[in-house]
Amino acid sequence: MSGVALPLSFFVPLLTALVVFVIGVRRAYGVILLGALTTLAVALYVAYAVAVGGPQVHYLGGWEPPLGVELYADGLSALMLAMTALVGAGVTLYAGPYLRGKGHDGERFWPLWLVQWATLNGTFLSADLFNLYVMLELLTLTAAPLAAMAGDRPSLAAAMRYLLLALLGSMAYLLGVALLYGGTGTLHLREAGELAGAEPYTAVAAALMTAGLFAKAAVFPLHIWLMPAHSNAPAPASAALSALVAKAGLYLVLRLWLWTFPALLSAPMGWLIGGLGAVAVVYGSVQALRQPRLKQVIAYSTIAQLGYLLLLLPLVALPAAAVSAWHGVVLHALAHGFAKAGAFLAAGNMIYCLGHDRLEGLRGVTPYLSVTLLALGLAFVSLMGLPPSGGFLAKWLLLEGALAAGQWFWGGVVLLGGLIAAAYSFRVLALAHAEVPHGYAEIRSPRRLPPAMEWAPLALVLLAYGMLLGGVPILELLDQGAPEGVR
Amino acid sequence: MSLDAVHELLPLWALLASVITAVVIFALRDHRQRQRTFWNLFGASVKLVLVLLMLHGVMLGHSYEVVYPVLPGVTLLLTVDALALLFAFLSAVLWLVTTVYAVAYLEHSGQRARFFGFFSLCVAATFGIALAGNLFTFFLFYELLTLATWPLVVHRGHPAALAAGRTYLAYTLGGGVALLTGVVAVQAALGDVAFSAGGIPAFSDWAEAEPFQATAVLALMLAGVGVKAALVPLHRWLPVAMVAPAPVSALLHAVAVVKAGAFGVVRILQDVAGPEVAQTLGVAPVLVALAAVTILYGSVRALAQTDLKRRLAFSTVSQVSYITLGVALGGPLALLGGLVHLVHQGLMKITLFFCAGYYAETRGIHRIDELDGIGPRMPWISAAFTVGALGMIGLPPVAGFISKWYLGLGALEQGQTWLLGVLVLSTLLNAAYFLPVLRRIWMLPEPAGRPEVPPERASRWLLYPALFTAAAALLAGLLAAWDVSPLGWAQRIVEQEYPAP
Amino acid sequence: MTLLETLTVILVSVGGLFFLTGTIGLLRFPSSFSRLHALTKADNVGLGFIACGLALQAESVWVAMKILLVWGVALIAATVSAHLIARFTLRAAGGSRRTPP
Amino acid sequence: MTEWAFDALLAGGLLGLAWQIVASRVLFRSVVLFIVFGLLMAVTWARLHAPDLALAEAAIGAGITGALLLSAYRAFLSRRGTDPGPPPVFPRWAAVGVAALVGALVGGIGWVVVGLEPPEQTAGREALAHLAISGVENPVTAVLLNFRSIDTLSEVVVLFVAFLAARVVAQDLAHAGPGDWLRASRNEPVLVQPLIAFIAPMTVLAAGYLLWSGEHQPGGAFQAGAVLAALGVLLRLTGRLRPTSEPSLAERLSLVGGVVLFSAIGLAGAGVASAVLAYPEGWEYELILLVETALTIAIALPLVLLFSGSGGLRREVR
Amino acid sequence: MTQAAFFSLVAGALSGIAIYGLITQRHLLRRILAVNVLGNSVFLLLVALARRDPDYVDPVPHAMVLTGIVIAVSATAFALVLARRYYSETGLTHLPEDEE
Repeated sequence: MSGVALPLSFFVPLLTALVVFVIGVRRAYGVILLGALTTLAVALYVAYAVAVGGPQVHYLGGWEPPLGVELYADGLSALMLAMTALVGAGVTLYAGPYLRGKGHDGERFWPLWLVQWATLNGTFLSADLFNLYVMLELLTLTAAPLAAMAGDRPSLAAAMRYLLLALLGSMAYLLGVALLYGGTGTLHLREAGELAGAEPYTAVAAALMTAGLFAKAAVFPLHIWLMPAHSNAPAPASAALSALVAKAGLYLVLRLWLWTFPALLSAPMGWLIGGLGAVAVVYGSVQALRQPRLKQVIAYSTIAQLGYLLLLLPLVALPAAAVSAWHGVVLHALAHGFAKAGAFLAAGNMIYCLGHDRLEGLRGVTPYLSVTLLALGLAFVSLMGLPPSGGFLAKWLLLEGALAAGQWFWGGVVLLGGLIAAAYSFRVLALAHAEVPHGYAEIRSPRRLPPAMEWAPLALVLLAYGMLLGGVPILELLDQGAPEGVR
Repeated sequence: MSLDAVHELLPLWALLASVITAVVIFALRDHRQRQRTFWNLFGASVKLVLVLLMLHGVMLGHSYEVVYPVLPGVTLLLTVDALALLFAFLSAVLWLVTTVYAVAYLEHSGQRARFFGFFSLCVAATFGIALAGNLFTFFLFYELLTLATWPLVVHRGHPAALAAGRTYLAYTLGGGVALLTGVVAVQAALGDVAFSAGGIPAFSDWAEAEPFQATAVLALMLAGVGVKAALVPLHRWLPVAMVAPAPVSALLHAVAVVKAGAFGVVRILQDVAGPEVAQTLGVAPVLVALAAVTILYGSVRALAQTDLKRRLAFSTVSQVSYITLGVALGGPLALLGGLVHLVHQGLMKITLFFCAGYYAETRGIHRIDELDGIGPRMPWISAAFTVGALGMIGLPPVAGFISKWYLGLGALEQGQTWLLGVLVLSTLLNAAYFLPVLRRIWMLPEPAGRPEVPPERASRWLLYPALFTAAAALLAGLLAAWDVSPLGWAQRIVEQEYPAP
Repeated sequence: MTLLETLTVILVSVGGLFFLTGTIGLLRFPSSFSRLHALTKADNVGLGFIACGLALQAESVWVAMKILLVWGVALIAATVSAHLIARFTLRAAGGSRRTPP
Repeated sequence: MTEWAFDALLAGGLLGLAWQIVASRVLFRSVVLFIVFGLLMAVTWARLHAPDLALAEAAIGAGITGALLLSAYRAFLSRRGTDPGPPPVFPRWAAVGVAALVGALVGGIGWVVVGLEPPEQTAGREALAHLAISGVENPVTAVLLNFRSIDTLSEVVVLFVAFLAARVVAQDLAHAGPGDWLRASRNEPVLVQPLIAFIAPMTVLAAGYLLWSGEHQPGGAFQAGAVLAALGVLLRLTGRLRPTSEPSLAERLSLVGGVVLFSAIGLAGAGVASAVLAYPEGWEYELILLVETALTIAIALPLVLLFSGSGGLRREVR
Repeated sequence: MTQAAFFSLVAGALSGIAIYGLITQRHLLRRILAVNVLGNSVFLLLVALARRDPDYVDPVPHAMVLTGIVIAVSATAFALVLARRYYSETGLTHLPEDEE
């Protein structure tokens, strides 16, 4: 029956969202928590099933591809699913008190977030190109309102820009799907790749789909919307958007290139995409250095951190680097998910307590935000890739892959990105250590944090550190169903 | 878990002793001072006991090894050999002492939970560096050390401290990148290789096959650890970091950071590359030259300082390079000199910093010209300072003499006679910047109008650690011939590195 | 060509002619009212002719009825929309005080 | 030959309209021409043997989208003159270049793919081969409600989410929606009431017919839902329905009912049939009809609410 | 040239026009229109593909397009609401060029 867990991970949060919508948040808080916990349990069960029994398959409606839609969980899906579930559980626990503290019960937030969770799970599990298109649209339509929730000028503009770019991106993606279907007669992720080979039209399809997904994932030239969108959303929404939604787009990019278009993976293509990633790494980090607000720093750091994921493509074609780079990139996605969600939630605590997130406000807050600051500090350590965090393991593997294949350039990008990340991280952390300036008067006494809000960020961040102990099982899980080249 | 298994995992327990202490202290609220002090001392004592147990075990010929696979082909490896224990024991002892001192020193400042938490973490990292059995583990703890010490450096939070923190990070993280590159390159070329006395065999094969790459990798790794070892021109962070509270300076200079760097040089030259390979690749001679330059440069700069702590800082720059010099020279005698200096310099320099902190805390004395006539008024602490200073100069019977003696012998053994000149010159310079201080303390009359401050009760706990370490420095020199003296232990290490033919 | 087909061609052509006239009227007439006049009258008649012509070609009486129903519904919609447009134009021209026709 | 002429005329119309939509000086013209464009697209679908799409396009693409666009256009008019609108920052020749490139790429590659030897085995052939056991006779319905029903389920969720999303950014009720419902009801043209009295039952009938006939001929839940939504738009415009800020329980239930029922039947499929979203053998037709009925409402209601720009609707008591 | 091939070329031309509009026009309403035109061009290509085999009409692209049309109207509806809100908050009908 393990196959049923795959559709359940889509349906459980979806139905929870619908129930919450019908009976209202005030009466449904228990339902929300129950739904989140059930989803977490289902996701962990899927991971367990994959780890024990290899890739899991469920044919929806009982129709096998190419006729029907297949849900497919291999190691990669299982890991993303589990990461999403853990981050999602943290966000869910956090959002309740956060929204209450902001003076409303989140009537608008909860259904959107729960549907988004369902969609993320669907995205990670679906093996059907067109079903993925629908999922992508659902992601866009849940992400844009979350980004616009603040309702002020920058966030509305950002949401609008995001929406337009994302719609454009979906069209490009759909066009690619159309071409692939025209050429192969199937919409199945792997079958299409096997049937298509390296034809000119496949190359165009790959380019279109990649570009479309880049617009959704804020990869470098299409990144403008991300910072204002992610930095103005409510903290739990920012966490979900940065840690999960943007990553879902890149997950699909990697999934497509490794499963559908491996035949097209040539050196120039790798350099082009990897180059974009490298630019994103440097650009995002440098911008993060210049921001006056904490959430802006964290949002720019997302642009940079997502860039690392693209470094896989130039490396994976080289046999000496492939396995390490693949492992490193996936670990990076996981570690970044935990750390980034934790960082945004920590920033939310700062807003909750101080009413703003200007970096200067970090002076002298240590006594009452110590747990939060610890979480923030640990999150930054993982983001810059220093031990003993999961981010470090990822960076180590990426670097090992790059150096083993003699690709010093990509290794240099990884190191440089880490250094600039350290610069912006310590800029923030230094302010937390700085003394209170003379004549500084507390404008309002800081509020006391509810326990769920105090500990949720730390718990999420610590997961990134737990990866140091779980590296081997995680990578063994990842190897379940991985393509030949990266096993 | 059987008792044997528990025993086998001793290195892990000892490491956890500091980590758990750190976590507990983080969790305590700031005003829980008694509890915090208890946990601090408890953690430090437990750890010392565990290290002593391991010491006993190693003397009986037992070897400890804790392996945990972190990634496929990458393991976290803690091994306890004689060299590891040398450093581990030093850090365990000095941690206990410094904790006592720091508790007294920071009696009234804010943010003590944070401070002592990172303090413990810092020791955990140092301990990890000592016990690291391969490059991955070494790097992991090496960077953790950077992270754990930064909050201590910026602890006071004023602009100077923050600026110092920036400089510190710029150097150490830059060094970390170099080290990481080197370490990963070794991993990529050779896989997961453990340290082995006299050099990793695979590394020497690699060095033969790819001399250029091996040289570059070795140079990168040494540059990485060279930052923390304060080798010229990578030393600038060390004097700047003097803004930190005195116990931190003591820790940075004597136990943790610079020692980690120096220890890294030892590990990389002796147990990764091996002295011969380092010599053939041309890395060791360059390092010798750099160390010689650093020794003289540090001393010259120390001469010009009027601030006591800054003078001590430049003295550290100079003194730590003795260790590098000894290791880079190669040959058993020079290595012996370097290794034993690792301990001796720690004991002496921590004494000096304890004293400087004591002066600053009780009398507000920061500059050297304010020390006039303080000796007769505060005889005990000044005596401790004197022991430390004389040891630094290298006067027998204080421990510093032993180090310099073996270094000199080593230089002769390797036929590098010119280094004797460096050592003599350095000793003269040491004398030139320490003797005037001693003269001021003991000989010059006390200026009129110095306020009469009775030493407070707390300050007694500032005094005892200094006396203890001064006594230890003296004893290390006097009892050098004893089997478990630093020298005796270093000899044991050298026998492993250069097995008798 | 059978008789029915001929009839269809004639009817549809006439319908097309009406549409053409209506469209020319729409483009050429000066005011909203006169344009409306051209459109509603000409197009409704044109649609009627075309519907009749197509109904002759239908497979069954049911289909023919449906086609005629389309014409009927279109007539109603045209009536109401023309009425609304005219009313709006009247008001926009300042004639709001006058009683609606 | 006539066929070619017709296609050419159609293509010319599409291209000309598209050009006017994106480049015309007057925004209103663009909006109106977009509706015409939708109608021409519907004709094109019919020409390409896609009658289901023709129906859907006419009802949704041209009808509902047109209504939405017009009402948005009206909102943009309300504060005219505050924003002169900057000139395009991109040089025009570059835009032309990029556009030509994209056009050539899409057209060229499309042409190449269309010209490829069609694959032997396609999902479409499979669908036709399995049509007999799908429970319905219209292959498009079979694909939508049986073979790839997850897509349909998800797209109804998309509609629901669009409604939720609009609620997040929607303004106060005072600004919301097209027209002022009070004025319309007070001083109404005489012909409106009879029209509605006639149209409303007709529309419901038509929607029901479309829904039922979707099983064997063009039509189905989407088309039916869109027609119902059109009725809702009409009632809203004429003030028969007034906006409320939050949906009532009945509205909430109808909004989610389709998805819930579909999911429930789908999940039950794991027990009583082979897989999730599988129908038990012999029950395909009945269940599909049931699901489609629920979906029709779940499609119509969010569309009306999106047009209305409100959380809910209430009957206006006059 | 078959009918399918002809309409795939038309789809190309439509997408070019839409892209041109997206680049040159900055009014939000027009951009939304252009995206819709682009969507229609993609749908047209899909339906043309479904039509190319002489012996059958492929229902799968039709189902895809039907889904696509509903998604397009949903997205358009939300985009319009968002654009209106943006306009009423800022008085602007276009997006600011840079957020830096």
